[in-house]
Formats: sequence, C-alpha cells, structure tokens
Amino acid sequence: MTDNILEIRNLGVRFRTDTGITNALNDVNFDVPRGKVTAIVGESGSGKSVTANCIMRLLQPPGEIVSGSIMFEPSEREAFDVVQVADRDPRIYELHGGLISMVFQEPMTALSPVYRVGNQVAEAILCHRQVSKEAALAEAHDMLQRVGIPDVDTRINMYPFEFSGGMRQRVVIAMALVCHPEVLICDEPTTALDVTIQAEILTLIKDLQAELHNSIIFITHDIGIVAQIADYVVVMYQGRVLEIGTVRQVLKDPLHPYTKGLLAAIPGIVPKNQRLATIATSVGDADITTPYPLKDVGDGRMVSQP
Amino acid sequence: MNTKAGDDGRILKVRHLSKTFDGHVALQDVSFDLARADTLGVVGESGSGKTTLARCILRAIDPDLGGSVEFMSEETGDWVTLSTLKHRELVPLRKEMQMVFQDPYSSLNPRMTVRQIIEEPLIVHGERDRDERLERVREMLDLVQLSQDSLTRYPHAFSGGQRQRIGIARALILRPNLVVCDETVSALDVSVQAQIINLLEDLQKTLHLTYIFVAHDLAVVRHICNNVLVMHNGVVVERGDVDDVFDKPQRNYTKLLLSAIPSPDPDIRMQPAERSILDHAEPVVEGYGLVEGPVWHDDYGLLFSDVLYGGVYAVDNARQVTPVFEHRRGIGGMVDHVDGGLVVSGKNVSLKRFGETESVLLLDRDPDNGNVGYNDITTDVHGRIYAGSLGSSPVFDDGLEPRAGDLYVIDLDGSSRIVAEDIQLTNGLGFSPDGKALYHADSRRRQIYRYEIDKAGELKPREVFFEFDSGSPDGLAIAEDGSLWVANVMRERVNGDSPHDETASQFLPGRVLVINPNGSERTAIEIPVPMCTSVCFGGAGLRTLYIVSGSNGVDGDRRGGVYRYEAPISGLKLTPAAVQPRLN
Amino acid sequence: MLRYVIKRLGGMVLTLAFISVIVFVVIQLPPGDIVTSTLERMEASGMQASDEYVQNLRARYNLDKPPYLQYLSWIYNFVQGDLGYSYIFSKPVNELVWERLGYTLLITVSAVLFTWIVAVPFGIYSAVRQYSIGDYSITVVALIGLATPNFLLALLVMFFAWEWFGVSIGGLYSVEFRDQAMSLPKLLDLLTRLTIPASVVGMGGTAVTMRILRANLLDELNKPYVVTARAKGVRPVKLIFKYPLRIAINPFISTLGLLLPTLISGEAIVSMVLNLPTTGRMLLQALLAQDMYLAGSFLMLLAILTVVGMLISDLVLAWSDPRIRYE
Amino acid sequence: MSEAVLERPPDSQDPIAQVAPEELDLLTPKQLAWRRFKRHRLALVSGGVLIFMYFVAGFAEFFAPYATTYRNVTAINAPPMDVRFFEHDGTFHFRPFVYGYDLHINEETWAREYSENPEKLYPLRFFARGDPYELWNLFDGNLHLFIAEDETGAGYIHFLGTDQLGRDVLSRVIYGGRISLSIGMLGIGLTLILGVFFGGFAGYLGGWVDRIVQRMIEVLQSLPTLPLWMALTAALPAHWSSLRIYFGVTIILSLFGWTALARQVRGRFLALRNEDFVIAARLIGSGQNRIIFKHMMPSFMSHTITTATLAVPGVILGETALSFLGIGIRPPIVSWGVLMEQAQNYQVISMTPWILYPGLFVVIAVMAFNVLGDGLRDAADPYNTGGL
Repeated sequence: MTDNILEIRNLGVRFRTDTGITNALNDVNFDVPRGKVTAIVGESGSGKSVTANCIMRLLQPPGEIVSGSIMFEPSEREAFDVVQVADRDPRIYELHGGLISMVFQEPMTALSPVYRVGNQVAEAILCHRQVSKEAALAEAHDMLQRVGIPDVDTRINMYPFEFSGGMRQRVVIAMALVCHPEVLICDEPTTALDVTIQAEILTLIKDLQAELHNSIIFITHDIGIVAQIADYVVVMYQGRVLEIGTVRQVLKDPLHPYTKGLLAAIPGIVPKNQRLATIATSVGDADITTPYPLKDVGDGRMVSQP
Repeated sequence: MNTKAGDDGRILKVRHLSKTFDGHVALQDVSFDLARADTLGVVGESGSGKTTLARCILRAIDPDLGGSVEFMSEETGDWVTLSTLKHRELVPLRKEMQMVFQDPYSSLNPRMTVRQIIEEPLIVHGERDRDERLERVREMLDLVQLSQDSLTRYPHAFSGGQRQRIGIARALILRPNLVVCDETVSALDVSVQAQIINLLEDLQKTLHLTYIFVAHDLAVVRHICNNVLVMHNGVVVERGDVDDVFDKPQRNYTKLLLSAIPSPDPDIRMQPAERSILDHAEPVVEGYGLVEGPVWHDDYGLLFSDVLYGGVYAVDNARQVTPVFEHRRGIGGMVDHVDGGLVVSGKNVSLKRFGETESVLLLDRDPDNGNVGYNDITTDVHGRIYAGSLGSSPVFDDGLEPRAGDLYVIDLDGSSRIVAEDIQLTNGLGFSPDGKALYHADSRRRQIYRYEIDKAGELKPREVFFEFDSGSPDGLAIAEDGSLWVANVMRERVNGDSPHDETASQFLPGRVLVINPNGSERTAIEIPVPMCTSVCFGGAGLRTLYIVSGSNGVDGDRRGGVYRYEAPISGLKLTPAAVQPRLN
Repeated sequence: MLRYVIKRLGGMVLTLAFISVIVFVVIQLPPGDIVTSTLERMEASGMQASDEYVQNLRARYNLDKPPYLQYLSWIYNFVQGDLGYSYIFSKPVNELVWERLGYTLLITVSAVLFTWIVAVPFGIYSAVRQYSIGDYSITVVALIGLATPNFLLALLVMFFAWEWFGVSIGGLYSVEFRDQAMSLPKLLDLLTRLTIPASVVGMGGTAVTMRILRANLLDELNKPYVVTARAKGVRPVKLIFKYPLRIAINPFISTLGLLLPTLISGEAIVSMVLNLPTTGRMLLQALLAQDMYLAGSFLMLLAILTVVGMLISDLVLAWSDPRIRYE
Repeated sequence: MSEAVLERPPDSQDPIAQVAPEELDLLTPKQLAWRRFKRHRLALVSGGVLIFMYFVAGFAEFFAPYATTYRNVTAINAPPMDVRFFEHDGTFHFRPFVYGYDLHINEETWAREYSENPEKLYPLRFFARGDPYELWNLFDGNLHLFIAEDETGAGYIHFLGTDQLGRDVLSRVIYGGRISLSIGMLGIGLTLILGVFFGGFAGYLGGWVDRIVQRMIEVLQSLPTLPLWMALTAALPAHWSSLRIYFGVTIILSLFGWTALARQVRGRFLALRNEDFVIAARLIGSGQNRIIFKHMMPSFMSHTITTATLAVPGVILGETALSFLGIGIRPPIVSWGVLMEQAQNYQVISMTPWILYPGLFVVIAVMAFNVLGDGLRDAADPYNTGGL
C-alpha cells in the first residue's frame, strides 16, 4: 500500500461543443497523500472542479477525458485506474459515495427539496450496504448528530428548505461521510456561506478528518482557507498544475511567478496602504502561459518551469 | 475643492435611518457622518442590512419616515435632505452620487453597447452634443483602462472584471463626489479583484471621491477603508476607525466575525469564537421609557422605575407588573432602607424614603450649590446610604453654573456629609464583597473609581479602577466573586455634532460589561435594545442578573424594558454590601 | 396544509362568483330575448299575442325586472339547485342537463387519463434520450397532434372506421344497446367506445403535456441535487425517477388545471361530430335559440367542472410538493 | 495576461463561452439570437412555409384559378384531377394538361361518378387571362397563375376537386387561407395589445391593480373557452354583414387569448424591475418612460413576440372550429373552417373525401407556427432547453 491514495498522471480533458473545442485540463499530474488534506487552489477556469469531477467520474458531456490515468488505491482493495472503469461497471457506484464522496458548493440546491433530510442521508447508506431502512435511518441519525445538527430527532424529518445554508451543508457533509469513504472531495463547500458559517464548516471538516483519518481533496480559490485546512497544496491555472508542495512551502515561499502574484494580490496579506499586486504586474515578463512540465525542485516540491 | 456655506468637510449626514420590508426590519436606527474623500466600509453577513443601507442612502429604496439622509450638494453648496425629496427633485443630484453594483452581469443592459451604457447618464442629464459625449466616454474608457475599441461592443463580450470597469465608468462619467460600491469586488477572482481595488483607489485620489464600500470580505474593507460600520440584523453594532475596530473589537458580533476570517498564514490558526456569545439576555418586560434603578425585593420581586414616563413598578417571576408608586418621573436609584421603606433618588428628585404610609425626606437637593438631585445610591453593611449628586451641567439646561457632583453619605443618625467631590456624572455605586471598597461609576469621564475604606469606615482618596474604551458606564452590581457587572450605554455621539444634540447620537445595542476584581475585562452580555442603564442581581438565590434598559430618551420612544440573564457563575450571591436589610 | 386548502377554496368561490357574472352577461348579450323570439315565431305563424300574455311571459322569465335583479334571482335559484325552465324543450333544465353533464365528465376524465397514460412515458423517454431518433419522432407526432383540430381528427377517425371496418363509431353505445338498461355488457361496450372520444379529445392535451414534461425534466436533469444524488451512488434509472422526475412532475400536475378548459372545449365540439349525448349539441341549440336558462346552466356547470378540476390539481400539487404545503 | 482567459470557465453552461472570444464578441445580441435561431432548422423551414402561405393568400385572386363563387355545374362533387404530360395513347405533350370529366350516374347507388374523357384535353396555361377579378377590391385584373383551356376556350381544372355546388376546392382553399391566416394575425395583434396593456400595468404598478388583473386572468383561464366563444359568436346579430362578423369573431377570439401573454409580460416586468441595470438606470436619473421604453422594453419584447407566435394557432383553430359549427365566419366569405362545414359526417366524407383538404392546410399552418415559435423562444433565450 503506497502512501498515496490517488495518483493523477497526464490527465487531459476537453470540452467539445458546436462552437469549438476547449482544453479544460492539460497534462495534469499530482498525488493525493493518504490521510492528509490536499488543497487544489486556483481561480475560476483553472480546471480545479473539472479535475474533481474526473476523479469522481462525474464529468458530463460535452466534457470528455482524452488522456491520462487516475490510479486509486483503497486500503482493502487492489488499486485500479478510475479513468479505465466502464460507465456501467458496478465499481462506479462503489466509487460514488462508497469509496470517494463529494461535498458541493451550493448547499441550497444540493439536496432534493421534496425528501426529508433523514431519508436523503439514509439513501446513501442503502445505496452501498444491505441494511434495513430503519438501520439506515438510525445511522443517518448518528451521522447528523456528528456533524452538529441540533435536535436531530425532529430535524431528521424536516425538509431541506426548512434548514439554513450552513445546516444544509452539514447535511450534505453527513451524506458524504455516512458510508465512511476513503476520499472526501470538497468542491468550494464554503464559498456560498457567510464567513462565520464558513468557519464552523471548516472546523467541522477538520475535526471529522482528524477523527476519521480519511484523505481530503479540498478545492478552493481562497488562500486563507488553504492555509487553515491543507497539508499539501496544488496550484492550478488554466487547466494546468503550476506548483505542488506542502502548505508552508507554497504559501510562505512560493516558487512559481503565478503563485507569487496570487499571494501578492490578497488584501489580507498585503499591508494596508501598500498597493495590491495584480497577476500582470507581479508576473511581469515571466512566461506563465506556456505549459512547461512539472520539475522536481527537491524536498518534495514540484514547479512548472522551463 | 471649494468649501461653501455650511460645508464643514462632511458630505453625508445619516440620522436614525430605518427600513422595514413588510413587517420585517431590515435596517434600524442607523446614524453616521461621512467626511469628504473618506472611505467608509460597511461590513456584515448576508441579511445584515448593509445593502439595504447603501440603497436607502441613494434612494434606490425609499427609507422609512423618521430617519433622514442629508447630503452636501456641491451644486447648491448646502445640505440637501435626500430622504424626503421627490424622485423628480433627486434627478439633478444624481450627478453627485452614484453606485457601482455587485453583479458584473446583471448590472449592464445586455442590449446596449458599451458606448450607450456609459453615455446614458450624459443623455439623461441633457448633454445634447454627440461629439462632446463621445469625447467624455473616451476619457472614461481611458480612466478605467479599457481599450477604445470596446465602444461598439456589447457587455457579453467582456469578462467580469472588464464589466465592472464599464460599471465604474458609467458611475463616474457624471463626476460624482459620493460613490457607493455595493459588493463591487465580491464576485471577482482574487487577481481581478486586486486590479479593481487598485483602480478604485487611484480614481479616489485623482477625482477626490468619497466611497461607501459595502462588502462582506473584511480583509478587503480593512485594506481600503478608513472607517467601518459593523452591521448585524439591520443594526449597527460597532463603528469606528477600521484598525481600532479590527484590532480590538468591542462587540461580541465583531469578535465573532473577525475570529472567523481564515488567515492566509498557515502558522496563524484561526480560532472561531463560539456563536453562543451572540446570545442576548432575554426580555422580561418591554414597552417602557427610560427604565432605571432596579432593586431586588424579597416580597415585591424586582422593583424598577421609569424615568421618562414615571412610576415605580414591581415585576414578579410570572412577569406580572404591578405599580408601586404612580406618576413619579425622574426616579433613578432605589434601595431598601435599614429602617424599612424604600429610598429613591433621581434627577430633580431629592433623597426620600417611602415607608408603608409616610414619606421622609432624607436629603434635599440644593440647586444653588449646583446639586440638582441624586443618581444611583447604595447602602453599606451598617445601612449607611451613599448617594452621588448629579451636580449641575448644561445637559440639564437648568441655567445653573456647571458643577461636578459630590458623593454624600447619610449616617444612621440621619446626618449627612460630603465624602468625595468632583464627580463628572455620578452613576452606579456598590461595595466589594468584603465591604472594604466602594466602586463608583462616572459616566462622563467613562471611568470607574475605587475607594478603599479604612478601619474607621471612612473613604480613602479614590483611584481609577477601570476606563471604558467605548460607551460609558451606568448602573452596576457586584457579584460574590468581586466581579463588577456594569451597565454599559453604547451611545456614541456622531462626530461633528453638538454634544447635547440627542438626535445626533448613534445608539448601539446595550450591554453589560463584566470586570474582574483585578480590573481586567471578563466578558460582555448584550441586550437587543440600545441603552443599557442599570443592573442588579435577584431571583432565587440571587443568581439572575436583571438588566434594565432605556430608550434614546426621545419622547414616545418605548424601547425600554427589563431583561434577565442567568449568571453563569456558580454559587453567585449578592455581596453583603448590596444585600438590603429586610423591611422591618 | 389546511390553511392552504381553505385559502384555495375561498379563491374558488370568488372565481365562480366572477364567472357567474360573465356567464350571465354573455347570455344576456344577444339582442332580444326569449319573449321577443317567441313573439316573432307567433307572428310568423300568424298568431297575435295579447299584451297581458306578453306581460305574463316577461314576468315568468323575470324580464320585467332590471338586469341585476334578474341576475340575482337567477344565481339565487341556481345555488338552490333550481336551474330554471328550458324554453325550447319546455322542460325544467334540471331534467335535461345532468345526464349529459355526466357523460361530458366521463369523457373528460377518460381524456385526462389517456393524456397522462400516453404523455408521461413518452415525455420521459424523449427527455432522457434527448435528440435521439425516438425523441424526434415523438416530437413530430406531438406536433401533428397539436396542430390537428380535434373535430377534424374525430371526422377522420369516423371516416376510416367506416371505410376500413365499416363500423359507425358515432354515439356512446352500439346500436344493440341503445335502448337497453345499463348492464355489464352495455358498460363494457360503453368503455370500449369511450376510448375513441377520449383519445380524440385528449390528443392535443397529450402533445402539450408531453412537451411540458420533457422541458421540465430537461431543466431538472442537470440540477446540483441530481449530481449530488449521483455522487452518493444512486443507480441511473432510480436516479431519474426518484430525483429529476419527482420534481418535474410538479409543474406537470399543475398543467392539469390549464388542460381542463381545453379538454372540455374539445369535448363539446368532438361530441357534436361523434354525436355523443353530451353537452355540446344541446348547448349550441340553446345558444342559437337564446334559451337563456338552459345555455346559462350549461356554461355555468361546465365552468364549475373546470374550476373544481383546477382546485383538485392544485391540492394534488400541494400534496406532492412540500414547499407549497409549508408556505 | 487577459482577464478573459482567467474568467471564462471552460466548463461553463453558457454556450457562448466555448468559442474563441474574438469571434462572438463583435456580434450584437440580435446577431447572436439569429445564430441560435439558424441552428433550429425546422423553425427556419416553418418560417419559409408561413411566408409562402401568406404570400399566396395575399394574392389569392392571382393564384386561385377561379373565384370562390364560380360554379362548374358540369362537375359537381368532382374528384381532384391529375396533371399529365402523356396522353393515354402515350403521346407526349411538353405543356402539361388535364382531361375533362365525363359524368355517369351509377344505376345502383344513383351516385354521380366521373371518368376522364380523352377527347376533352385541356392544356394548362400559365400567367393566362381567366375570370376577371378585383385584386383587394382595388385593381381590376384577370391574370391567373394558371388556367386550363383548349383552343376553343373550353376547359376547366380542379386540382383538389369540387364541392357539392361544383365550386373549385383549390381556389376556395386559397381564398379561405386569406381569412383564416389573417384572423390569426389580426387576433394576435389584439391579443398583444391587451396582453401587454394588462400585463404591463399589473407588473409595473403592482399593488391592487396587479391583484385585480391577476384575478381577471385566473377567472378567464378557468373558463372553457369554446363554449364561451360559441355563446358570444351565437350572439352576433344575424343581420350583420359577413365582414362585420369576421371582425366580431376576431375580437371574440382574442378576448380570451390574452391571459397567457399578460401573465408573461407581468412576470418579466416584475423580474426586470429589480434587475441591477434597471436600478442603475434609475440611479443615473432616467425618468419612468425612459426606463420602461429604453431599458425594460427591449429585454422582454423578444419573449413577448415568441409567446404571441405560439398563440396564433389558438386563434386559427378557434376560428376553424366555430366556422365548422356554422356560428363563425359566414358565407359568402370563405375560411378553412367554413369550407369544412360541409364535412359534417363521415357519409359525406366517404363520398367526397377531398373536401377535407382545407383541414390539411390548417394543420400545416398551425404546425408551422408552433415550430417557428419554439425556434424563436430558443433563440431569445440561450439557456432554454425545453420545447421542441
């Protein structure tokens, strides 16, 4: 058993529409260490969500994987390449929610409005294990308690629209974790939430991770969140990986000009009356658009550079 | 910039602005001033009312009656009351104040070219000359760093950042003085956000703009704003210089908000505060004027007085209110007397003792010596009564020489004397548990004095025990562990107005500040209504903290009431000094 | 939920009140009235009506009173269940309308059933297999169905039934049953014969509903909650039925309400072509003869039928969609 | 380093996003809509068909070989003729021709039966002088697209056969189209006016006006339309000229058709009122009218027109149904419905099926409108996945 639960190699994705072809991912490479939190950070269009959908095999047409592999090695199973699994292959459903599960950005719309939250969580269990509905509901109840839903006994029978955004996101998290997946993918789970709620959700995810020791891929555009939650960081830009390293390496001593630019553009970091850097200014004439391959620059760091 | 009549450097005066959308209060009693070329941040979470505030100021929404928004028009060179103008009358003023929106997509008409969008304001304001207009539009494009060939394109051709630039151009082409940015950079990616922020800052320098910057990203606000309003549930909970507020927040909500920001430095772990610190004390009775002098009475339950509308009332556990004396305005402090009966004091009220039947004058006020009455009072173990006189001050506009108040003591034989002097505005009084020290709040100096008491039971010279950064101390109670529970009135004068103009103050929700015996701050208990005037302990085992609040003193206002808070201190009892000897 | 029901019931009563006024006005619209047309006929047949005879006639039909009083007495009696007296059939309206209305209801309901039985499966198919051959062919058929006036459809059906099978499909019962009392074979005969009017009347509606269902389903298919459900491992078929369809069905239900007026209209004309013993033909006669009570009753009762139907569809919707129930 | 690259997510739903920016950026919204519309082939075709139909109907006098009143007594209930190039004996004619009828009475059924008579050979003459007419009651003329006559000037042609009075079905279909199609347009005109008026008011003023209009719509939408139409058209006085009847019917039809449109206009209005760009327009000081007409109108006109298009079929079908029942358009004016009035029962149809031809044209026209409407809707709204 290697210490990487996921190894993504040369992943390429493109979107073909009647108006043209866009390469969403070009030659994406990175590892997801077991039992750690790996953050994928990038701005919109960087392809971070597409990457997640590939790992989840949720990529919908017109999107298609054109190259590469995603080696997935669960603890009690031999490794397999997610990309190679056929659509109708039962392993897909095992994957969905069983081995890997996902928390999405929009808590308001991520739950079906017409089913009680308890049933929606319980369904996740019933999809993967042969247990009675009662048993499933009981587990759902515990899980909901675990994610900090107050007064579960009554709330388990409520409908999503009776919940606040934060509470809904807790439900979604419960739904994602109820089958004890080995990998949890969080796709901007707090972007739609207020900052105080965001803090609560982040704390919750951190605590649960410490408790369950599962591997987390955390997708975000917010450097602050990265700093707070991640062990490792993958910086993406225009469908490419620019830099990989531990959170301290990347945030405290960025190597790639784009990463530098990104950090120099954040009001929180930049002193008050100092002018914010924009990518344009900070990158200067450094070339960040040509897709150089990732180079290993020692102590586990990778940077895309000539 | 040319200053005209009435121009005192301020560009905006907002007073008691409120907005109610069918029943639900979106904005409540907001007041602030805005200096020209200043940048005011308005922060808060969704539903805090920040956007409503922004739109009420520009009259995109009509605010409720009562409040007012005054704007220093450069045109007329005088104050204009925006909040009451007819929409038609507002049109000329639109030149001087504009808005930049949040959503770069819905804020531009998809069926107009960039040129049409940017020159629309000129057309509306009667610029006939096409070439002139085009000229101005081209200027604006340069100003916001958009290429000239954007002119003929439609919004769909632009990215979010570029669209925001278009929006800014539209807002600035009329050369406004006041620009309201409603979450202008929130929808943008970090790097683009940086560009727009820089642009806004540059434009402010070149065009002497005044910004109201509504945002939920506190980092952004701190970066570009000088002053900030923190809003929560439609109420301003804290305001001030952005660095002060962010570095040492006073209000629980602000603390919560700031503690929740994830720091971009991995070595600074965020420790979000508990949401429970927002829990308010729960109301017992409401709908009174200025409620004062609460005292717990084993027979009556809680006694309180209404300074504004008069009367002393008792409220029992069932929240049943029974009047004790009717029609007595101005009663401030109350305390049981060693010989039974209730001693009351107050503005323009002499110190009287009300027994079952007769009332005895204990200590008369003496206006000629600048003593217009007494405020809070307390008794020591022996039953001696300590009363702080209000002195006389312009606040009471009774035409007397302004004079600080004194602290009187009435001995058991009824003789009285002054034991301390020069108290700016006397308030809460109370003894430490061991009875060895007397604490005394001075509202105007915003200090709490501490008097050691010597063997003979005389007061030593006072020292300053505690200073208030925000708001001022009012009544206080002292717990068994020696902690001071001080009513903290969060009324802040809106800068620049006459100090005695009641309507010119911004009321923040009241709170009770808990101060450790060593003078350090422990915590704050907040109540939903503005003026927190006094506190006392009561209820079974005297474990409950009763908080009384007043209204902003304007007649007809009935936001005053009594609130209760279960004190989280184990075995909390009242100090001997505060325990009243039972009536007969 | 109860609050909602009460609210809707109140709304229904109000609507009906408005409708009754409209109906009354419409009935009063034609120049002249029963009396004048009577007199015309009498004069035509050379008779001379005495003034007091005319007076009696007017009094009998309340024509001597001002319109609003006429309306009030009409609606008052109507609510009492007294639908008035039909001039052309010289019978109380009560004896004329109910059976026919019953058949109208029967056909309309079966049309609704037909609509759903056909629309739901095909709608789902063409949404899930968007842009497939099947989708396109369903689409085309739907288009034609939508474009064919249903009386034309009725004619064609009859025509081909006659040409190919030599059967006359007019009427609700085969000849041999016409004058018999209701019996099991007669009932079966009725049901088999019902299929034709039901399908003819339901055709247009079916097309519409199918398009709506398809559209709704397509909208729902890519909603986040569907992706979430997929991500937690729900199998494809179950996914479609349990998630997007469950939601898409709601607006679909509410279209029943909008469908009813169309169906009842269609029924009125189709029944004339297929000469079924329902409201259509008699309503037409009544209208042409300005038989105000008969026509008025028909219009009013048909309206009630529709409004009640709409109410039912609303309640079903509320039952199926908690968001409405909890509002 | 352009923001465009940074900000256009490749996995965005917006179909515009996938194209190279430069290409689409230069297009106006109208051009974009046209692009989307062109993708909808069926809609394009339908548009063409409709234009053709309206053109033919417009110049009915020229396209129809005969007037509506022309009777060919020698050919009563005659079946359609087929156009030929070869005689029975195989001789080829460059100019297409038709054979005249021979009439026999069938001894058993006493039914009229027609057979082609090789002796009567009537060549088709295009752009030939035929029966005189007044185009739009303005210009005298006698030019027809085609007639059939031999040297002697004898001859007749009935492409779609004749009815029981020997009137040429094709000609009557063409003239009928003029009425049926124009009623569609006229009706929609009225519907538009009513719909935009009520919807606009309700949406813009809101408050009690809105509530009243809402209630009106509710009531009207819960009425079974046809019986009501019947009631109203039956109320049209018998002594009215058929032209007045025509307008009467049109008004009646649109009287109940405007509700859907009003609903939609109202909805758009309410939505737009709170759109940021409308608020922005208010904040720069635009007056009410400018806001409504310059900023709001353009944004919902497209949708309105779409809805209107989709509402035309309702009117056409309504007219057809009423006329079919004999309470709609009244002769001598002919409409497709009037023509079909003769086909009241299947006996008639089984004897002279060709009198159902008008129905075919109704179907085509209605279909075309529906498809066109869908195409327009998809074009007006890039995100619309519904419809056909």
